[in-house]
Amino acid sequence: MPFIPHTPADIEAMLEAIGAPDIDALFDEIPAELKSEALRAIPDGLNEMQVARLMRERAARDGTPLCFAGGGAYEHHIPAAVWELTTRGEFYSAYTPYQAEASQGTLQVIYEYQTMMASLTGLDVSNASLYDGASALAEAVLMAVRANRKSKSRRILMPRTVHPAYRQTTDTIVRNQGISLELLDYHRTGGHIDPASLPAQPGDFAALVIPQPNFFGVLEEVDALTDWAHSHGALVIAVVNPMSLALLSPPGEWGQQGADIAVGDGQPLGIPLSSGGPYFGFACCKQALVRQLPGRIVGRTVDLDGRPGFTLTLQAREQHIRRSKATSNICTNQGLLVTAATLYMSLMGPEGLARTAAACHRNTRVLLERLKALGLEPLFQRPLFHEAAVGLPRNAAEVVETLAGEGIVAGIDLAADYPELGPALLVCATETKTEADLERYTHALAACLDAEGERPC
Amino acid sequence: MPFIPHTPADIEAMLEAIGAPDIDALFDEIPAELKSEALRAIPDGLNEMQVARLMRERAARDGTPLCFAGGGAYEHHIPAAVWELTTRGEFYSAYTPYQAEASQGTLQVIYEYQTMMASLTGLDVSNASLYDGASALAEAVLMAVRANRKSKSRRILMPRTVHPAYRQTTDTIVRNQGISLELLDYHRTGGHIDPASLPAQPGDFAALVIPQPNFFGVLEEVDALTDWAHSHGALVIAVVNPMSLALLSPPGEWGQQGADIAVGDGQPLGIPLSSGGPYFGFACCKQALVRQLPGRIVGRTVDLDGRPGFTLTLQAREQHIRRSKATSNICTNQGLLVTAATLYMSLMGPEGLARTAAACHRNTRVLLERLKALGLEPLFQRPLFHEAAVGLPRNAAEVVETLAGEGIVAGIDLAADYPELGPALLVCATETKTEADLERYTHALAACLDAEGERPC
Amino acid sequence: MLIFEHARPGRVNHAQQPPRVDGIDDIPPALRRKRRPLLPEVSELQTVRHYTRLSQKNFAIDTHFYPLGSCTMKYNPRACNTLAMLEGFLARHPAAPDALSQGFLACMYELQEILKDVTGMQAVSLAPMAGAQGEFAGMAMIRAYHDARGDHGRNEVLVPDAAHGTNPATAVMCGYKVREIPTDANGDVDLAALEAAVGPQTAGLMLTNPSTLGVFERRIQAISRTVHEAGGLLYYDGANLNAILGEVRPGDMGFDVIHMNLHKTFSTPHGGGGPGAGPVGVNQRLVPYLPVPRVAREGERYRLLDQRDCPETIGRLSAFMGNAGILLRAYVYARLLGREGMHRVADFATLNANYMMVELKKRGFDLAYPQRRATHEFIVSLKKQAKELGVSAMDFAKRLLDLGFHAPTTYFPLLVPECLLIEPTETETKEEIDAFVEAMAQILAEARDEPETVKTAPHTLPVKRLDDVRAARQLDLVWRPGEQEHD
Amino acid sequence: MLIFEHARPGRVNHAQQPPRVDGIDDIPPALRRKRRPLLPEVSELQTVRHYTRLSQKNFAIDTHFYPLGSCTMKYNPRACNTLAMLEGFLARHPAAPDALSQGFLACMYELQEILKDVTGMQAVSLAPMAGAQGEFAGMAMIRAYHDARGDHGRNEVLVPDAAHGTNPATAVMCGYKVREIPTDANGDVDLAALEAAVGPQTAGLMLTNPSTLGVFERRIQAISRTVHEAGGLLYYDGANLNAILGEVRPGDMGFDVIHMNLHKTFSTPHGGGGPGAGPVGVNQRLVPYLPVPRVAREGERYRLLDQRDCPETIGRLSAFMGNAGILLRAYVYARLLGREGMHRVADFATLNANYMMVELKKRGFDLAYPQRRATHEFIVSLKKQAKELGVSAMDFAKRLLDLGFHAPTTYFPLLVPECLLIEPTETETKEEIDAFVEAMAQILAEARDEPETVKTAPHTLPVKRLDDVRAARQLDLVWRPGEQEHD
Ligand SMILES: Cc1ncc(COP(=O)(O)O)c(C=O)c1O
Ligand SMILES: Cc1ncc(COP(=O)(O)O)c(C=O)c1O
Repeated sequence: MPFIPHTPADIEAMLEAIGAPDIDALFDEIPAELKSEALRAIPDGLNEMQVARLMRERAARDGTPLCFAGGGAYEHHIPAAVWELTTRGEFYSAYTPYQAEASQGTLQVIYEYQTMMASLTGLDVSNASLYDGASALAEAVLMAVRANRKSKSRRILMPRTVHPAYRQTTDTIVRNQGISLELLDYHRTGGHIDPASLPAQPGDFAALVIPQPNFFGVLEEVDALTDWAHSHGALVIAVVNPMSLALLSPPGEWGQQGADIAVGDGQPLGIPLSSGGPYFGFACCKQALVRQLPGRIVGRTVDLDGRPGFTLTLQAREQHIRRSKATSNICTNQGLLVTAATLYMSLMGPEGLARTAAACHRNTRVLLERLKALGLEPLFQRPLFHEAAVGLPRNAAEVVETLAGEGIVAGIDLAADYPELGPALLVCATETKTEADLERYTHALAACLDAEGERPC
Repeated sequence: MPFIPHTPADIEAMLEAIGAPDIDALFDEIPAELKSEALRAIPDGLNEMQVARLMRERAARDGTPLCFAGGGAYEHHIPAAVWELTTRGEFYSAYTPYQAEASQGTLQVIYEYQTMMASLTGLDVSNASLYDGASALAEAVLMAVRANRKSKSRRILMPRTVHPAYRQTTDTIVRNQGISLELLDYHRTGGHIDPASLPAQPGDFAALVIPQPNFFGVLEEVDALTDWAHSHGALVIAVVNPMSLALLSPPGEWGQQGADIAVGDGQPLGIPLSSGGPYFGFACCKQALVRQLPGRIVGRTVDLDGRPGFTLTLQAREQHIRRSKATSNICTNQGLLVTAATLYMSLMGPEGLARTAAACHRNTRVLLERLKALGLEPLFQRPLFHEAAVGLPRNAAEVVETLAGEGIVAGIDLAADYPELGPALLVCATETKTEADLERYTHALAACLDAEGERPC
Repeated sequence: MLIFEHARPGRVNHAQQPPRVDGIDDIPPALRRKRRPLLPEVSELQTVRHYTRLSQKNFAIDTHFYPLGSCTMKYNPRACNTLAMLEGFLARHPAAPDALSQGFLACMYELQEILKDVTGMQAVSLAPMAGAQGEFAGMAMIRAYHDARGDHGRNEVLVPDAAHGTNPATAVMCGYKVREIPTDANGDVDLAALEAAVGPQTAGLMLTNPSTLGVFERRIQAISRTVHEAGGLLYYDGANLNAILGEVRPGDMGFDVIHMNLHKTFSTPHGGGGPGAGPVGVNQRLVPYLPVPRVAREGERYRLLDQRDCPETIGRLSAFMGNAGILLRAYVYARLLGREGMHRVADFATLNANYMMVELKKRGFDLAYPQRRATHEFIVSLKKQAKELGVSAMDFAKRLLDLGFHAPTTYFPLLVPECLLIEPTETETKEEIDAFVEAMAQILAEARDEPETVKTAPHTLPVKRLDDVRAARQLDLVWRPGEQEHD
Repeated sequence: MLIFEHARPGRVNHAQQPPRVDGIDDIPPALRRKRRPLLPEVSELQTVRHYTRLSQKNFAIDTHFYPLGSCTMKYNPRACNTLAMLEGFLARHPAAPDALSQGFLACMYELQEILKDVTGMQAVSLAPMAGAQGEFAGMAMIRAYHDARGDHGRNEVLVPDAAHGTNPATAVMCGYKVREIPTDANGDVDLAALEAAVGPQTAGLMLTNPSTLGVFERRIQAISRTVHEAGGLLYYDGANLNAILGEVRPGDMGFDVIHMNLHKTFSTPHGGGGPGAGPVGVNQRLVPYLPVPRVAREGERYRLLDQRDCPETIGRLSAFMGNAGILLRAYVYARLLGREGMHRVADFATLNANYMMVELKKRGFDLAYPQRRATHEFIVSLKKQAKELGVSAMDFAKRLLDLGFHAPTTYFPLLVPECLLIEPTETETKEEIDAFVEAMAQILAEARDEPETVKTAPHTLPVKRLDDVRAARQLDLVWRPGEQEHD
């Protein structure tokens, strides 16, 4: 009975106090015919030593490959202090800070996080997290539809340069409310949404989504796009990589009026790759929209003695108060990751974040130079942040498989989502990559491509 | 300037307050000719990302081999909670609890540790740790020489079944005070000190050291040895493996009067192998000897309001008070490891410790059966705890080297310390070993021995 | 003091700085940031000290008994954390090729199998990232099911009035109207009202059993029949699964779809608000609609299934595969418990709750459903105390903090006035429960003898009672430089 | 409450139990244990909760400014811990063959080289496990040196009266008599007294420079000459190396042997009392005597040297190779700092100390050596306050705890009455120092206006001032079952 502290004497005393002959009797309100038999598919319990052995073997099986994949999940250096502190029991095993007086630690962390994120995005307010970047985009779309007072439209303009999985997730979540995502195609050599290509008469729509950088790593013309949307009575939803914001113009300053909502995935801020989660979605917006923002929000207030303290606020937006009229059904969010990100941002500071972003940018440019030397050209010509789509002379899936055999994650195969591009890989070199890593990658890639014809790469 | 928080403005303001033109001026009392030039052998600083990469590569180079070596350092399962809690900043980065009121956490941990160790050894009191088992033995010898009021001898009887490195360490530490270690040879087929072989007229000696289990893993006749020593006016110093005490008679109960002092290495109690350290030495003794005990001791007392609290006590034994008359020069001890061990014992409880010890015992017996099937016989016939010396048909060093190539630590070569035994390995299989592990080991060993003659193992 | 107030311009934490590189010249100036973001300029020591000290201001399972009803605050085994954070798991990119993913995928596949067994369902998807997202996935599948059958008129979801707020909120997110079903005096669903409510417009019923009233819905078979006969499906909110793990299986009760809160029943950490994991299980008819990705086993290999493999799926719920690291923790927990361990969870959670319930009753507390067994939780109503002594459930809750206990859930479920929803969980000792009962009795005495002590509690925490009204009226959601320093 | 008081007979933490095996029947009953040891029978949650809460009762660098003179309580970088605890390092058995040890040995070899460079010595052994053991190794080497030369009459070691207690204690452990050398009014060694004391009986002088008085011994060259001319050797107690790291090298000052406290200067953790690491460096003539093991590099391979390689070694100091995991932490720290970082340690430690010293002086505190520069630490004497206000250095120390600062070292060195030895270290900010100075000034005011507040401090900690006398008189060193429970 792991984790159950009862001694035989305890059980006896407790049953006697209850007046029940045995524990089974406590379930006597359950119809007998429903009682389950022994579970079958569940193996016998193991002790911690045995489970540790098993998990170590499994973790070792997957190894620690040299990773050149990005696509929404980026390998960054994470200072040791981030997770040594984040996993402290007081953060790790606390619940949602509903009892504010007993949760000032978590609450202050969130308030500080809100401040950092608002500043990073150039917007007025931030919530305390959503699940991930993709679902945050879905929430932003719902929010925009609710908030746009000029338009009653349920149409959203969605560039194809937005992460495909973000688009799919958004569609899953919003379509049941009759909201439609209308795709905008990208410029074939720019890899961006060409403002010149936007329709002069787009019709009524609630919001335009603008990714920066976009899925291809390419930088969008955010100012022009923002102004265009606003001029048509639509709101602007920015989908941004928070790391890039150390270098790039923040959504709140896009165009004449700034984006209205900014969302994205906080993973680059101190969260390990970890097979895709837990990460966290962030959501910031202009002050005017705060009552439409989904998720928890922490506010600063005072206690009975007038001393400052922190508490959850604007709870009337939330499901536990507003039920069917809430801004979202979200309840549990990604609190612990917010703690990690707050620690990360605090350890890096503005200078560290800017340098990291610049190092990613540079490493990717150096990588692209090296790939060019192999005859592999980036598909798009416009400036990029730290990722690029590169054309291949052969099936990308095979290349990925071959390099996996050498302990390299070669990048992301674009075939399924962008077949029109031909064989292509999305590659990324963050600040963690050394010259030797780039060398190892290009060497392995060259060998694989040379072997063409002889064996399936 | 890693870890230095000063801004240029800070430096300026501070120098101004001091009235110094620059930082160099603060060193103006140092004769100019002594000022050092730039350090040469020290490489440029790296950031944490770079050092982390380097260390991960180095750690990976040494791998995580399958380990059958013991000899004073044993691989045991360590519950995850032990080190997740031990490395909490409040334990990890605290100093010695000189300010008791601000150190009740550490002090209470030590008091609990003292209680556990005293009970485990069957003695009255425990100190708060010494460096390791070997140096603890040296301290016990010094203590016995000081404490033995019947004998003024500086002779110590030291069985050859005591760990060779313990004997060497003790010799290093005690010989400058004119204390001599007189070796007692072991029974060639028993692997123990045969009580019948002890001299009837041993002459005056301050103490007899009794290892249990001894270096060969063999169990000594502790009762007879203890009584023999006491009957000759000598004290008895037990050197014990604390894990074995879950099964074996505690030193305080040996013979008619019990051992006087018990020391050993606490490593089996939740401390990782970690190349040999940090571990911790423990030292327990009878109440009558407490003022001769070296190292820190925590006592329970009360505060101004009469509430219980903990504090360092009997400090008059220690160097910072008694200086040249102290019981030892020890100051910094192995506090953090004591925290880990206390957590370990608390998580295992008496049942867990007993089961672990029994599992070690059994695994080693199973291993010996398997080795017998290969024709490899244990060198000694007497009962053992979880370790055994096994004869080999060929040079043990070569066997060790070959198995290293397969990621196996084959055991400890006994050639240097016990040449009279011929080629022999000291092997150990703790509770961490599965049937498959034993199989892998015997298989590799068989292959290596079969290959005899063809290549150097 | 805020981390920003520790900052000084120009202070740099050098150990974390990558070397400065040039070469952002290819980014057009118009796209570049002009002013630095307001991140703190502090040293590493300042960061470590600030957040270590902040952490100490929290209650947590690792420091306090935390009998928060509906939340299942049980011990989060440390091994689950250590083992989920092994380098091989942390380093795995979500798009890593299968050859570099077999260790991770094996864990996920086996977790799916374990969850199928404990719920009695046919298939499981691990995709949802918390209970509410699991609810969404479940209701979206119900909708997909009706749609696929051309049964388009079903636009209403039934929800008992005792339900958690996420239930109605979810139904609305799925485009449904919500109709509340009342609870009868014994805490069961009002069956007559349910019968009256169902009809061709009914898409389904969302139910948690045991309900949030801390009692087992005895007529679940009748409810199931009623809804199914009307053509609706039955959704199981698995937040209370801890009460029945290994005892009864939702699949056997007639539910078509269920979500689980792994951060409750499978003891993954709450982390001060999250992350969680909300896998969904379904019976045969809903399998095609399960959210992707799912993990399939093909011979000796595991691989992820996506939209191409499951064309009828409701789709993705996240960019990758949900809260993978949390799923790993739940997997470790499940392996530690094993078959027998699972059976015992509900046994001892129920024993603790029933024991505490009778002990509180002995001390003069009123139970919301005194005739009923407690499940893993139960409700005390302080209506009488509020009326007679002017001391509210909130006052009790705050005073408990002073006495070293986290408060139970207050004012939920909404239908019981001045309620405390109390869930001790199976990992707490009898001594801890006894101490809590003593504390409750002490507060009751204080409420009589010195009510101000209770009404102005807490007194021993880092702050006194906070002004929530001011927080909402004078919104202060981000710090701005130049604001006055405070403690 | 003690962990034992949480225990109940028969409570078992199942996740940590190996399966029960039989088969200890081959162990004769007489050798077996009869009664179980008094280990607590508690659950994992109880353990975690108990020790988490206990930890919160500590001050630590991670929570408080800790200006403990002579102890160098600076920030312990978290990376040093994380990286020393990598699986490959933790799993390495001390007897692992060379082929499975090259990663670890490379770190150790490079650490030896780094320490040689910062000390200006010819060779280094990493074996000693703390400062005091380093001192022992050093004095044993001095003895071995004289012995090897047949110079057997040297039975006396000179130690300044300001020295740390370990110095005389060590000399005695090495079989020497100790002769104290007085300090002059400026805090320097009394040179005339030294000259009078040296002779053919002098084995050596143990010195720390800067001394524990917080000043640099200016006439170190004269001292060195005096001792060496008398045939003695010079021992450097490296506990204060932080003051001069990269500024002056002990080897250049004329020292023959030195120990370093890596848990001070190289920022490995103090862990509530240890572990430390006390490597020794020597100049050419002492190299043969260095303790084993040492790490040698042979071509591309590293290996450990033992007695067989170093026949004149003083021997082993531990069963294996000292506190290896601490040495790894120091290595990580050294690589993070690098050459420039080393130079800056002393600069900023000295800046902080001098700044704090002048600020305290401005607030009316008396410095022990007002004419001198502070090194990385300095001494305030509260003799005047003790006399005039009846408030002792201990009272100041305890009151500082209330104000959120760990106390400085009190009553050491012994020759300065009512002293506080204050060492801010380089990792603290100006703001923190300013706040400490404010607190000192506040206490000074309190000592005048409300001395009882100071004399009965602390008031805000888990316990009030403890009765040390009772602790020593009514020894209570282990808990026994049946004792009364307490808080
Ligand atoms: C009964 C019930 N249903 C649903 C939920 C929502 O789950 P989550 O918070 O994981 O989204 C909760 C969580 O508090 C709950 O208690
Ligand atoms: C000046 C001085 N010398 C020696 C020592 C002893 O070092 P350790 O505690 O590491 O044995 C200390 C430690 O406090 C010290 O301050």
